[in-house]
Amino acid sequence: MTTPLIEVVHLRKAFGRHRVLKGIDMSIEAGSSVVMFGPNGAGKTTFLRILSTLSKPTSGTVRVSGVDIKNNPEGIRQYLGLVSHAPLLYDDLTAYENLRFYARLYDLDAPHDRIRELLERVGLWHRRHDLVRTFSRGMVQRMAIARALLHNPPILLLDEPDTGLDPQAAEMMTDLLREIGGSERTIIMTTHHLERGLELADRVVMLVGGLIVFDAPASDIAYDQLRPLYDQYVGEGAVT
Amino acid sequence: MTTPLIEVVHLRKAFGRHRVLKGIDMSIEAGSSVVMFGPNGAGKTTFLRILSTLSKPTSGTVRVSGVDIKNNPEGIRQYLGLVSHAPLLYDDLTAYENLRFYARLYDLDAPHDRIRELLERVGLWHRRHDLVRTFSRGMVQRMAIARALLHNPPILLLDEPDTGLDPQAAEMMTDLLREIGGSERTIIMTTHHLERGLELADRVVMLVGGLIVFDAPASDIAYDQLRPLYDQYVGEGAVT
Amino acid sequence: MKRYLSVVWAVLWKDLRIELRSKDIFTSMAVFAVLAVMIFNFAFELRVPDKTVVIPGVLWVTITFSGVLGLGRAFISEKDRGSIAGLLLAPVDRSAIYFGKMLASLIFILVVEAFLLPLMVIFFNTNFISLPLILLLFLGTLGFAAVGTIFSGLAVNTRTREILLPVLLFPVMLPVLMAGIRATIGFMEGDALADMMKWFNLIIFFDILYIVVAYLTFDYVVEE
Amino acid sequence: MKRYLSVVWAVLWKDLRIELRSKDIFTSMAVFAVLAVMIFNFAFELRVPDKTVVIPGVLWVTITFSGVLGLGRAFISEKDRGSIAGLLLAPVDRSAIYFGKMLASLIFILVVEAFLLPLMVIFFNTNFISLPLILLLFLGTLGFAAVGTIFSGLAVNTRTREILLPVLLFPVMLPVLMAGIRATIGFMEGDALADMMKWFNLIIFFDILYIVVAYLTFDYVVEE
Amino acid sequence: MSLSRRLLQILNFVALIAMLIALYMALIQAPDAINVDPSIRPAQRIIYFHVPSAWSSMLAFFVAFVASILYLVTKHVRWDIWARSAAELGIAFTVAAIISGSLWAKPAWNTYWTWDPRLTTYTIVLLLYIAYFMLRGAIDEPSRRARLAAVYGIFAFLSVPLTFMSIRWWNTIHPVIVDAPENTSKFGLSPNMLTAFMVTNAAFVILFVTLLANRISLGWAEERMDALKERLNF
Ligand code: HEM
Ligand SMILES: Nc1ncnc2c1ncn2[C@@H]1O[C@H](COP(=O)(O)OP(=O)(O)OP(=O)(O)O)[C@@H](O)[C@H]1O
Ligand SMILES: Nc1ncnc2c1ncn2[C@@H]1O[C@H](COP(=O)(O)OP(=O)(O)OP(=O)(O)O)[C@@H](O)[C@H]1O
Ligand SMILES: [Mg+2]
Ligand SMILES: [Mg+2]
Repeated sequence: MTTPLIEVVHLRKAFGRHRVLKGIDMSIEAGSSVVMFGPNGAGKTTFLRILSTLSKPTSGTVRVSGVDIKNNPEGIRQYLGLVSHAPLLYDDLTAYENLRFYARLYDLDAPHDRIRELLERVGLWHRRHDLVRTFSRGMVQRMAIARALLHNPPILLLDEPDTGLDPQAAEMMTDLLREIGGSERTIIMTTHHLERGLELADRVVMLVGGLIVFDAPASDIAYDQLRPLYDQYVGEGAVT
Repeated sequence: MTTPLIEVVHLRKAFGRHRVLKGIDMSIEAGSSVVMFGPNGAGKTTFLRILSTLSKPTSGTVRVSGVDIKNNPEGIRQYLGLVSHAPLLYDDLTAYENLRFYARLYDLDAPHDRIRELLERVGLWHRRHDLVRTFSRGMVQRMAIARALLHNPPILLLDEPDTGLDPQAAEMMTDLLREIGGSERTIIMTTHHLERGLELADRVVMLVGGLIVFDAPASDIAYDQLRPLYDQYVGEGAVT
Repeated sequence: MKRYLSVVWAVLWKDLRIELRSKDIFTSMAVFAVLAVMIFNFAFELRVPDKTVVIPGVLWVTITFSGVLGLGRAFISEKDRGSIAGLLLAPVDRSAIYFGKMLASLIFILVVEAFLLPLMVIFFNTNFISLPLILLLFLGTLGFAAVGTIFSGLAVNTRTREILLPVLLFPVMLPVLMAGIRATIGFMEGDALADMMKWFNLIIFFDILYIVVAYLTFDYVVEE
Repeated sequence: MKRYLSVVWAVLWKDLRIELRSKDIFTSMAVFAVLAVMIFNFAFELRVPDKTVVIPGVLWVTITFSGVLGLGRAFISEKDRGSIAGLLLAPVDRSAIYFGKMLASLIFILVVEAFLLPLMVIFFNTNFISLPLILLLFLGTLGFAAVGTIFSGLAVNTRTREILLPVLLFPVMLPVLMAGIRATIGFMEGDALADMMKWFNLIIFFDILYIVVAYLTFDYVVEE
Repeated sequence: MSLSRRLLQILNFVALIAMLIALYMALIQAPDAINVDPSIRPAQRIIYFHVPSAWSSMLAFFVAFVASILYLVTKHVRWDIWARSAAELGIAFTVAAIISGSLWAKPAWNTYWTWDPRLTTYTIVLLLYIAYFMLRGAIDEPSRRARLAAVYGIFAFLSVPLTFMSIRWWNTIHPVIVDAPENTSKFGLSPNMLTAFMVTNAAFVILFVTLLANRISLGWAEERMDALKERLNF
């Protein structure tokens, strides 16, 4: 058996006395799409922030291609694309300028063509010279997706990427995600939209109160069994 | 026929040269729930912001109970509850303090009991002494809903109130909305989650490119006809 | 009226609460005042024969500086999570919001002054504090907070900030500052109180003017 | 190396672009600088026999204070939409981000100085500008921007935020500030350039020290 | 555990002896200074407290500086405890030096305080470390607090040597002993005084090391208590 692309071992994270992740073990094969469900405050965002190197775990390790991300964060960041709750954009730059800036940070060749391609895909090319400040919520979210995909990263960490997107934009996003990175693209995504999540997933994980309580291939789960399953594992789902 | 609760007449709004609302006419009866769909950038948020008196129209009028909101914004604000894209909370106050502050602004009697009731409903009572800064996205959204309902407003303007809520919290919200304000509560809500919207609506409106292209009682629309209908009216749905 | 005052109080309480949350804010201000005075001390030490001559300048510059620092923050908490809109939705005359925020700014600057004055007495080794001076400082600060708060509000409104803030703040504050400095110099030189009534009157006149104009215009500043 | 420089340039360009849009930082710095000079000018006019004695002090104090104002905002645009995280995700040595932001701050302060100098010449009616003075100012500002940028990153991570910045920055900056003032006094009194080499050397020494230490520690400041 | 506690006790004892010796050297063994006015000769003996305090404070800040670097390199809490313990002691010694200096200044310069560059730079050092603790106080999360404080601890130390150099570079009224020979004429110490001076300095270094060791073990106890609180969800 080959080493999995991403290995998470005994991952814990506490903010002060508040323990958020209570020991997560997980390994993710290259090319798979993992979708993570869980109630508000379960720790999904915290988990993705640690994978993205933005936050450091209290204990435990994360290995990407066998390398501890602590040891070579710069090298790993090249391969990551992140859609987070915040769009990571500058209000006072235009759509084009924002992507131009990130293209420089990622040292892209032919940035103009790539920016144009993405802005066209997310339907914002004709608005490229408007400040992000003036965009509607869904438009900002489209920008956030374009930003994350700019450097064509093989690993995508998507934290509720579909929020604020209209139904057609959500489909556009699904298509975009299918195309990006070829057969080797690996996706870890959270969403509260169970059906949409299942559609994209080939593995479903449920995170509740900082622990993984469910983990199964998506093919095992029938579409209309999803909600009962969710309720069963998540329980009453009060915030923890 | 009685005068409708809210009357919108020839409403237009432009930001500089960019015309966002291109003449909206609409009247809403007391006690009804209007759900508004539309692609990103259609002008839904702009519309709700004008109704909430936060933004001024370029031309046209909005009357609530026959009174132009221009003439008595303070009087009307008392009756409005708004969930907007931004949660309208202070990061450096605790959950309880945030609501306490708004209770003062709205001059509530027995604020403590009301705050407790709402925080329990949204599942955050045990986190009431934590700063909003440390809340997860869904928890912040729950707070935003609690804040909007605090003064038990008869008119609710809800701009994608379900974003970031987990499935159970979304149901909790639906229940809450059904209870609030008694039979006279009027809701104008936008959402991209068509099914959830239809569930709450007794009238469905579609806004595309600053114009209302569809307006019908919810009872006329079959659940599984909704998406085709949406696609039909919204068209290819590029951002405008 | 009671309703109006309770909103003023709610806004003031909220700003104070947010500031007090970081308990160290007052220590920071105190240390800041020490540092500012020390820097001045250094700056003028070798060249100015009698250091007390710089007191009026040092006093007003330090207040202006810490005031600008404080006022810049006045509306920052409101940008947090769009919370300014939350304020604007309150069913109340918006001037109540203005007065709440203005009082909060006023209190912060006054607290800094309360640290600054005794400190300067120690550093410059001259007791220049007197009741009229305290009154003068209070009046000057009042005008400063009145104008500063409304400009700080301008700064969060994207459309107006570029044009208005610098153009307005500077010429507007100058009369009060000048009168304050002149009067302080007068105190230091022991001028008769009667002679200085004109400065006091000037400041009071401008204070009233600022507050009235701010009261009338605040609504336009925050609306979109 | 080319990659590194291109990131420095990208960050610098971005900060300049945003600043040119909103002119926020620049206007608040410039307004403060003008106010401070005017206050000093008024304050000393009546009391100091020869106003030029206060020039070195006024010059450095004004630069320091308006500099802190500007530096306090250096990381504010990064908080807009969580964009600092966007920077931190870039696959690049984070010191490149530091240098980009440091150069941007340096440029803002230098621009303010370019306004301030002629202004002071007019107000104090003495032409004290000379090439060595400009060099001195540049060197002093360099150290200031170097430390200020990293401390600004420190301060945004604390509860007190901007208020803490001067408290952290001033005591650390004092060696450079003192040397700058002494050397400026030397210029004004026409001391031989050779005599003043020790001040220049001190400033250069600290500049290098600060930049090296900042280069080595920035990563720790921004990581979470 | 018990070994280190025993070592600590031995250290405490050694420090006590050293301080007693220092007291003897300063008050009895050392001769009166002959080159100062007879009326302030007793006050001159403050030198055996003042200078060691000042030097120990700088030693303490240096330890804090090194510990800060080690913290950033290793991220081990030990070095955070070291850094904050040493910085705290540094502040204590600084205050001791300032108070003793002030007491000496009254007879020698006829004022408790003057804005002489040495005195000013030293006050700035005090403010630097007050700022260090304010920074610590303004951050809640322990690991972030340790990390950012370490960065500041490094920067803060950069200007400490300047204080040491200030009397050597500026014309000040504050005396210099350790300097180029041509400047030492006025305040030279006689050989007997020099012995006392050296012994008291050595005693203060021992005192500093002892206090540091105690403070560090207290720091560990604090750390354990926090961990316990966390476990009990207190
Ligand atoms: C509050 C007032 C004072 C302060 C803050 C102060 C501070 C210091 C400091 C920080 C040092 C150690 C650094 C060094 O050795 O370079 C020092 C050393 C010393 N102080 Fe003071 N001092 C004060 C007053 C005095 C007075 C009044 C005298 C005597 C007239 C005095 C005599 C000395 C001597 C002889 C040394 C050793 C100098 C050397 O190392 O060469 N100090 N003082
Ligand atoms: N900086 C912080 N300080 C303290 N607690 C925090 C911090 N960040 C997150 N938390 C807490 O950690 C828990 C998990 O938060 P997280 O954002 O990971 O949840 P989530 O699963 O993403 O929820 P959501 O679905 O609402 O986005 C929450 O209880 C939250 O309050
Ligand atoms: N302040 C502004 N300045 C300029 N244009 C603006 C401003 N605010 C909104 N717009 C523009 O108005 C249009 C409508 O925006 P609005 O936020 O109302 O859309 P929306 O229907 O709420 O979309 P979404 O579903 O994405 O939230 C967009 O094209 C947007 O770019
Ligand atoms: Mg989340
Ligand atoms: Mg919207």
